[in-house]
Amino acid sequence: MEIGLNHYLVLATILFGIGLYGVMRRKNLLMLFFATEILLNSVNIGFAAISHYYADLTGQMFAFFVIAIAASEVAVGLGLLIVWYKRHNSIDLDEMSVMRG
Amino acid sequence: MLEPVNVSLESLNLMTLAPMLIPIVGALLILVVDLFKSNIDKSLYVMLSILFLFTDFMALAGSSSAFMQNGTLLGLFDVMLVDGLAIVSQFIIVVASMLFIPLALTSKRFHEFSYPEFFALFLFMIAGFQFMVATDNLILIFVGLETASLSLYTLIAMHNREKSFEAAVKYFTMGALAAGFYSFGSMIFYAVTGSVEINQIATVLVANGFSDIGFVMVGFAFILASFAFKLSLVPFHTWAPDVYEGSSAAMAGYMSIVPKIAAFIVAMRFFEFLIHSGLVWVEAILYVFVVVTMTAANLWALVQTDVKRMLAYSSISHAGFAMAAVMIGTTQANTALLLYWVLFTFTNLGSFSMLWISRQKKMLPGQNSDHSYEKFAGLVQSSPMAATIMALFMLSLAGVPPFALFWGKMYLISAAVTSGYTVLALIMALNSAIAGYYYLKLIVYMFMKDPVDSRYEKVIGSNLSLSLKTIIGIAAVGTIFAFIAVDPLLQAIGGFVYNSGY
Amino acid sequence: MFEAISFYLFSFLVIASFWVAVTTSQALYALTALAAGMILISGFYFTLGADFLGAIQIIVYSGAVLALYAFGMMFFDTTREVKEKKPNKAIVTTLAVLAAVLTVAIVAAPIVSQNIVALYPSVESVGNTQQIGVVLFTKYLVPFEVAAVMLLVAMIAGIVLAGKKMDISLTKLSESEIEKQNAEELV
Amino acid sequence: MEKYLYIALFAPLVSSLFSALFTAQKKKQFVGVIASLLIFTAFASSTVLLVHILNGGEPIHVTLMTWMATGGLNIPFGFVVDEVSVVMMMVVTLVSTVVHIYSNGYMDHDKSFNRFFAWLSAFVFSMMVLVMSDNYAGLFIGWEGVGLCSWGLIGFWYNKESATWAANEAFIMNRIADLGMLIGLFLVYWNTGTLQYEEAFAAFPGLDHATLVWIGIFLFIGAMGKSAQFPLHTWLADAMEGPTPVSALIHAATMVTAGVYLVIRSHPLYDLIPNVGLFIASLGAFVAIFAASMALVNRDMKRIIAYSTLSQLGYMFAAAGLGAYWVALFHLMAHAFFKALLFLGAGNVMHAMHDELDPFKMGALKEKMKWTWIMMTIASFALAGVFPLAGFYSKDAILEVGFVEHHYIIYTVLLVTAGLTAFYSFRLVALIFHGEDRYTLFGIHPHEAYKFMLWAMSPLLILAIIAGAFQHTFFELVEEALNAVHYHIHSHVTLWIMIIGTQAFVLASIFYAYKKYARKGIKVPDGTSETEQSFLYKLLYNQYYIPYFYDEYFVKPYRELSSIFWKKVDLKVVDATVDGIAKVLYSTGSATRGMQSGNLSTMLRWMVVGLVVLLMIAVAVGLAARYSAELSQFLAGLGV
Repeated sequence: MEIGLNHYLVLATILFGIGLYGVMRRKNLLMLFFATEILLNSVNIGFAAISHYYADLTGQMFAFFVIAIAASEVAVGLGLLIVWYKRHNSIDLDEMSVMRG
Repeated sequence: MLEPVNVSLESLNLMTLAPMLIPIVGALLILVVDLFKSNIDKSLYVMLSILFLFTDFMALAGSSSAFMQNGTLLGLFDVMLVDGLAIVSQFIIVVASMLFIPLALTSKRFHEFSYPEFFALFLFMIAGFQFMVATDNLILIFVGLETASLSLYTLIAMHNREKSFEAAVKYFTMGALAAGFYSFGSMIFYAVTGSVEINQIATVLVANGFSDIGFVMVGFAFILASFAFKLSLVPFHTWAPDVYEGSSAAMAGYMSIVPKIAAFIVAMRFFEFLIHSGLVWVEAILYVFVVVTMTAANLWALVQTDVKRMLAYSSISHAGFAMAAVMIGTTQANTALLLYWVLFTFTNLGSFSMLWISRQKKMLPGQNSDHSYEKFAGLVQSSPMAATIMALFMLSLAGVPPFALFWGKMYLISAAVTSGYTVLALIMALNSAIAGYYYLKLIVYMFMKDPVDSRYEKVIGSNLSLSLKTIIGIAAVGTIFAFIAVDPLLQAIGGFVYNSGY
Repeated sequence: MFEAISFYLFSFLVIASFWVAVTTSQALYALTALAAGMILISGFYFTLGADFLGAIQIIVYSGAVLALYAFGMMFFDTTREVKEKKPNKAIVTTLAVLAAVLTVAIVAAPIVSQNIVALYPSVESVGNTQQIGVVLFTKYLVPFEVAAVMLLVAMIAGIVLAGKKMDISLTKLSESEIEKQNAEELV
Repeated sequence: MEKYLYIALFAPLVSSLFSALFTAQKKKQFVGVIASLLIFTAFASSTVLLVHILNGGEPIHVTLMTWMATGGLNIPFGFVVDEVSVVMMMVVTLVSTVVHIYSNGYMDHDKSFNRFFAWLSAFVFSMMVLVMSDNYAGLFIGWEGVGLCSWGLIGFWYNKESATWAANEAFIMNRIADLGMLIGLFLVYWNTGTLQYEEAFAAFPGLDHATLVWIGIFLFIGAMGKSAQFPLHTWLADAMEGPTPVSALIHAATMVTAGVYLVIRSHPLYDLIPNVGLFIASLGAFVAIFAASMALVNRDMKRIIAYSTLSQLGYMFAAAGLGAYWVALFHLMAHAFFKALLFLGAGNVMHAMHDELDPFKMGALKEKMKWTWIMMTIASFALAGVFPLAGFYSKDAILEVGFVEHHYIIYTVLLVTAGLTAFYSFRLVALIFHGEDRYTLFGIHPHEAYKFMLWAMSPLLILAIIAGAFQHTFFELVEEALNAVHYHIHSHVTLWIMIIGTQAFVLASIFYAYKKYARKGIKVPDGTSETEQSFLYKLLYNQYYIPYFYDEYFVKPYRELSSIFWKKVDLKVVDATVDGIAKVLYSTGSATRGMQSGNLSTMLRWMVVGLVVLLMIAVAVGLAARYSAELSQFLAGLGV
């Protein structure tokens, strides 16, 4: 059985779906951020696979930059969480709805 | 073995990079200055920022004259793309930034302005936006977008109040989701075309006659979702009101202008070849987005009790209005969008600055939001000048002639009519009429109600300083005398847009 | 055959570990599962011939990002079980499944386009890392430099937000209180 | 000559800006004086221009600058002084000069004296832009400008709840109508590619009839809003909350006639669509009698005059709708003079009576306010159309138009309205100035207005008397521009019968009004009636119950009808519709704002919802495209 590009794309989509599920379901902000990492990783699998099957390096480049972006997002996200936690002693997003309407 | 790479320096067109490098250098300089001597007054950093932005402006003027002579320029292995759209949008970004940064010179001290990092991040953010508009490489767009967004989240949080953290976290989380959408969409397009450059994608897709229409539509769905988030189109808009409320008025005003124009340019580059290739569904989807965004945001704005939230919803509605131009996609419509945004910049600069001058450090007991309508009740009695100027901006937002936004609306609607979108033009006109109602509501509060609470009288204008007065003056002059500038502006923008083939 | 086995094995493992990462109520389990998933993903990269990417995946993700998260978890003290108010599960599941199924419905079909030309073709005889190096420092030089700026921004942001400076809000203090604050700082 | 055009146009702007400088300060007398002088300058320049045009000079056409000129949209900022606009300029500048001078006295004690002049002059400027523009875009800008200024002036006393409400009502109702007008302008632009009057008019005959009808209808919707035609008329009466000089300037002489001006300006359009014209005329006639009927029973001095304005606007539309544009313009001019005079007189009375508006609480003021009495009486005669005053010529011309064009129903309605007009005008005059004084009960000591205010009013008085004599000159002036024709009734006998009959009818109405209301013993109606018991007394007192009979079978049903019109049609139907629309919009907003719950989880879920919806469409399109062959085969198999 030959593994083709579509197999990888389906895998990427399934992982993306898991990430979406996590993003919508998680109330703990830290664990919500885990889910966003899954989103980006699933895309990277897709890029690497396309890059392989087309014998083109651009996909690997994109994946490379996605990793860099994910790393920067972690830094900023954790920074925000730390400030929030210092004030509220909680990182539950249900406690974060002062503004509405 | 790999061939050694030989690149001649001329073929790189290093000049295309100059406008972005200037703010980066500026930001680094600010950080270095802070290293050597801390506790310098913020006015120095403001002046440094303006200086670098002005240099940036001059560099842009240089590249615009180069564009006039040679047409679109590619640089650095064809990653940089300096066409008319890039130049006009960068002008808007830089000028808007120059006008907004002096708002830091308030008479009261706020947390963010006490730190030089604020100004460094501000300049980095501008560079990020500039990269975003001056390329058609999806990778560079992504990196530029993230540079700008990460700075923006931090700038919002640095205001250092409960609400600003809430706003920053919300914006950040939703932004991370949108980044996921964007990368997935790019992946799909890469899978179909083997390229991550918009013009390549377009060429390949047109060459094979959109044979993978399913893939294209799915990719379009993801990319649209991510830009709909940036442009705050319904239902991806939910961050906007909260983030506007949570950040300082100056920042909120800035957010209503600059990130959106950058996103509009990318949307224009990306969606127009799809529309022009005759994908009816793309057009239909955008049509629905435009109409729903304009109308729903208007209805929500009607029921707001806080002026800043009202303005947030109003700018969502304005974004929907401008998005119509992207959907129509003719040269006239694209010109109209840029013109609209220039005029919108002045009006929104004014209206948010007016909120900014009445900013309190702490809310008074019993006060629920920073800029409630009650705060402005009977403003005409305590300071008729402020009330008149605020009313002026509201009238401009409502599109009452001859103030600035009237011309933008008029030109955009006429672009819709000439392209045969009569129903859309009608909906746009109808929405302007609804919008008039909530802008009028503020005017009614200011001119026709009695002051609700005498404490508010001292608050309004408490944040005023000479530089803020100057900015508001510039905004007011821009709003009133727009009618003189509209025609030359239109000629210039139209030339840029037409010559870059949009 | 080997390729198929490794693909299905890795797929199963990655999906399982990410599933654990988004469903478990133990933050520590979630973190461990996430780390496992990340490392397993690098397996795909190696089979796909993207060696450099695989290495980066392990170093940056598992090394840097997850270490950051681990520090975060210690700071937030979420190593114990986390109570989360459960949202309406049906909606969440439906939405996620719908999004995945709809996308799968399209991407499962083969791509019919014929004229896909590799713009930066990989060469068999040269190592992956070398090739990456060449492309990265020619074509993607500008994005690379901008990524550097982005990381600098992230660093500044992290320092500003997590540093001591944000403990007191000058935004909320009155002018006289700020003066007092400054005086104390000097002492 | 261009110099005078610029002076006429920009002197009011200068005046407004000058006054605006002092808005924040206490009353400064010189602000009013300088504003009045500047407006007078505009008036003088207009006069020079009028003389120029009268002497057969060419229309003056200037293009100040170009606002927009790309992509097929060309909006020059041009102005024209031709036969039509010069008449409007004269009316606007003359009345506003008078009103400015008058306001110096009227607003004497108001703390916002300076602000008043800023708004008032801004209004004059907008009105000048409206009438002098040589294209629809400029007209629309002036149109919005006058709307804005009128909003500021109606709500001038913003501390009064009712004034604020009235200002907003006027503004919103006008915005609704403006939307119609905007659509009309877009249709014009779309179909002719220009907004210049001359070019558009040249292009109209080439368009198909349905398009022209739509353009005509939408433009007229705009006119209906500004000129307060049914069903958008309610704001005008409520707008009387503003200061009285404002009512005289805006709600009698200038702004409300902008709608008529629009129809006259667009006459090449309406000439092509006589059906729409007939509709306009019928609506005008209906409004004329409808408004007059409401004026009959009202007990608010300013509202009575406002209803009368409405009724007279109906006359103008009737004439314009029937194609007699010059007659409409002539009546517009004449009406401006005597109605402004009437309003200013009412202002004097209000001042004297400390803002009392109920004429039943006045009476016998003619001894105290002789000049006001004379002026208002003459204005009322002019309004009623008594020979040889201004109103006689203009109103008679309208009646003749109806007769000559064989629209006898319109003619009859307008004739009856003429009688009603005479009645309510003199009911008002009689109640205010005649009979015995009823004001001392309320502790009021009236006094005549300042001398200079009366002097200021005198030009209007003179014009109200003599304007009719210029009918012929006027005809010659606009003959060419408006394709004017004389409306001659061929039989002299019919003509004389008509004129004398009308005059007799009007005079009888006046006489009846005097008889009924100028007598002594009129009580302030208070709802309780103490009738004597004796049958004979009752019979005599009630004049053999004939009045009772009339009252019961004519007046009372009539009054009922009027009040039904006012209460049911006006308040219920029209207001409720406006309120209803607002309410629906508002409640949709509140109902859906739950989307913004402020919870991050919900917000993220909304984003995914958006994505899923997009994906659904994408997948549907993708699958349909992929299986299009199978699909069409399947459908073919089904026999589709």
